[in-house]
Amino acid sequence: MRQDIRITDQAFDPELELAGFRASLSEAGALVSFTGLVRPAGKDGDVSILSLQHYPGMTERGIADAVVKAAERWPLEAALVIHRVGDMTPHDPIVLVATASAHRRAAFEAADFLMDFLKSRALFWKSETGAEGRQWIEPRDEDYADAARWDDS
Amino acid sequence: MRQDIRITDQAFDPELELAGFRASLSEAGALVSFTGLVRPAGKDGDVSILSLQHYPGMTERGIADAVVKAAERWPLEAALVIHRVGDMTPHDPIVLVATASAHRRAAFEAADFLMDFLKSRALFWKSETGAEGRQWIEPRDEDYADAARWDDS
Amino acid sequence: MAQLLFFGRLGDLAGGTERALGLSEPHTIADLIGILGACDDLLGSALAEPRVRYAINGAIVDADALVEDEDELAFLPPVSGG
Amino acid sequence: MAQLLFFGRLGDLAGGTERALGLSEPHTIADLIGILGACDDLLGSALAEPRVRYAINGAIVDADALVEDEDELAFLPPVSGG
Repeated sequence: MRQDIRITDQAFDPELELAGFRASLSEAGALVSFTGLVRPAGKDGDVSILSLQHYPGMTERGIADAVVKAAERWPLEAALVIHRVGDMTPHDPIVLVATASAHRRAAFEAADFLMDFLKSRALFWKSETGAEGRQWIEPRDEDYADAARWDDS
Repeated sequence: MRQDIRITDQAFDPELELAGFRASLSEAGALVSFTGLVRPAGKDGDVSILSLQHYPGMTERGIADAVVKAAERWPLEAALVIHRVGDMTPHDPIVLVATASAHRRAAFEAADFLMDFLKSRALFWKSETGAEGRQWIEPRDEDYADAARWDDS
Repeated sequence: MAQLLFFGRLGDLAGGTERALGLSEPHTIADLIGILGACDDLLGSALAEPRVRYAINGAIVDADALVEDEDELAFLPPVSGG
Repeated sequence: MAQLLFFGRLGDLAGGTERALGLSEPHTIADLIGILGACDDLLGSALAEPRVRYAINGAIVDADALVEDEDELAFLPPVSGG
């Protein structure tokens, strides 16, 4: 399986990346993508800046391990993970995950699995800055529950 | 919820459509897309042409009903369905489904649901033309099983 | 004239996706399949297969539904999705 | 010098994401938290919270792991994903 994992502090263009990903495919009939966008409404009213911090090296290795697990579990032709760090404003793309497989079920489940990993286990720390100042965010219980779906099955 | 449903006999550009879809969003934090591509390997060896037939009017109404069901079930900001008909060759995009919601679970499940509908219940008839001539295709048992997942829950 | 539409492999058997049929009085779909089958066994039995559904003017109906002149009757074999 | 890294809200408490600490001999992470806590109660108790994980040179370890001079010790509070 081909894989492409990138963490960047620069804005990226999800559709440009997806076009390149699709052009790279030779066998797949199914391509699933997830794009995460900075939402305008935060917990304490409007968010002006969302900031993501990572641990260079260790964060990438954790994502690479999750991609390996996905490839062991589903027959993927290729997987792409791009994750933004640093300061972002509403509507900015934060994360892009794309998976390609012969059939759609594998592509859907692998993308879902990778997003659950990124949301609850990858080494990212998020803060939101709004009218009330900066606030660090922790995962929602929902995120832990989503990730736990893959643990024993 | 905004919806955009199109059946076309012209080639379309999935990433261009996705860029437009993303630009239309105001609240969503999660965008899931599925792109179906003509696979080079068919049942009887290589496929040179895949052809899709639909029942104009009735096919569109069936898809519109499925989109309404998805919107009743998941809090979606927008949904996009583009389906190609006519003759296609390997690697051509056949179908694009995109869903956008505040959170990722709704976007994933709604896209998955719509694809299951399109694969097993929408009024499309598919034939593959290869070295052995034209052959009409019926859904795999897997497609019926996938669609049945949504029936009672 | 009633318009008959044959989708998927039924179009191959019918020798085309559309056929016009003048109906002086309403007939059930089952009757029409019998008439078509009298001229063409293979087509008649394919149209009567249990997995084939019928639609009159875009609405799914049973084989005992009446087709009138000016109606559009579609024969829908199992679909095979995108 | 050992490099200490404080992620997320721990960086706010530590007054920065990095701090260098000369270690003439190896110390357990628990001991180092005690030393840091002696100067700064709030930081000490935040670092000792059960949900905070520790990594030495990029590998997750327990609080009784030994940190040597030249090691990189990271304090990892609960992550908050993409």
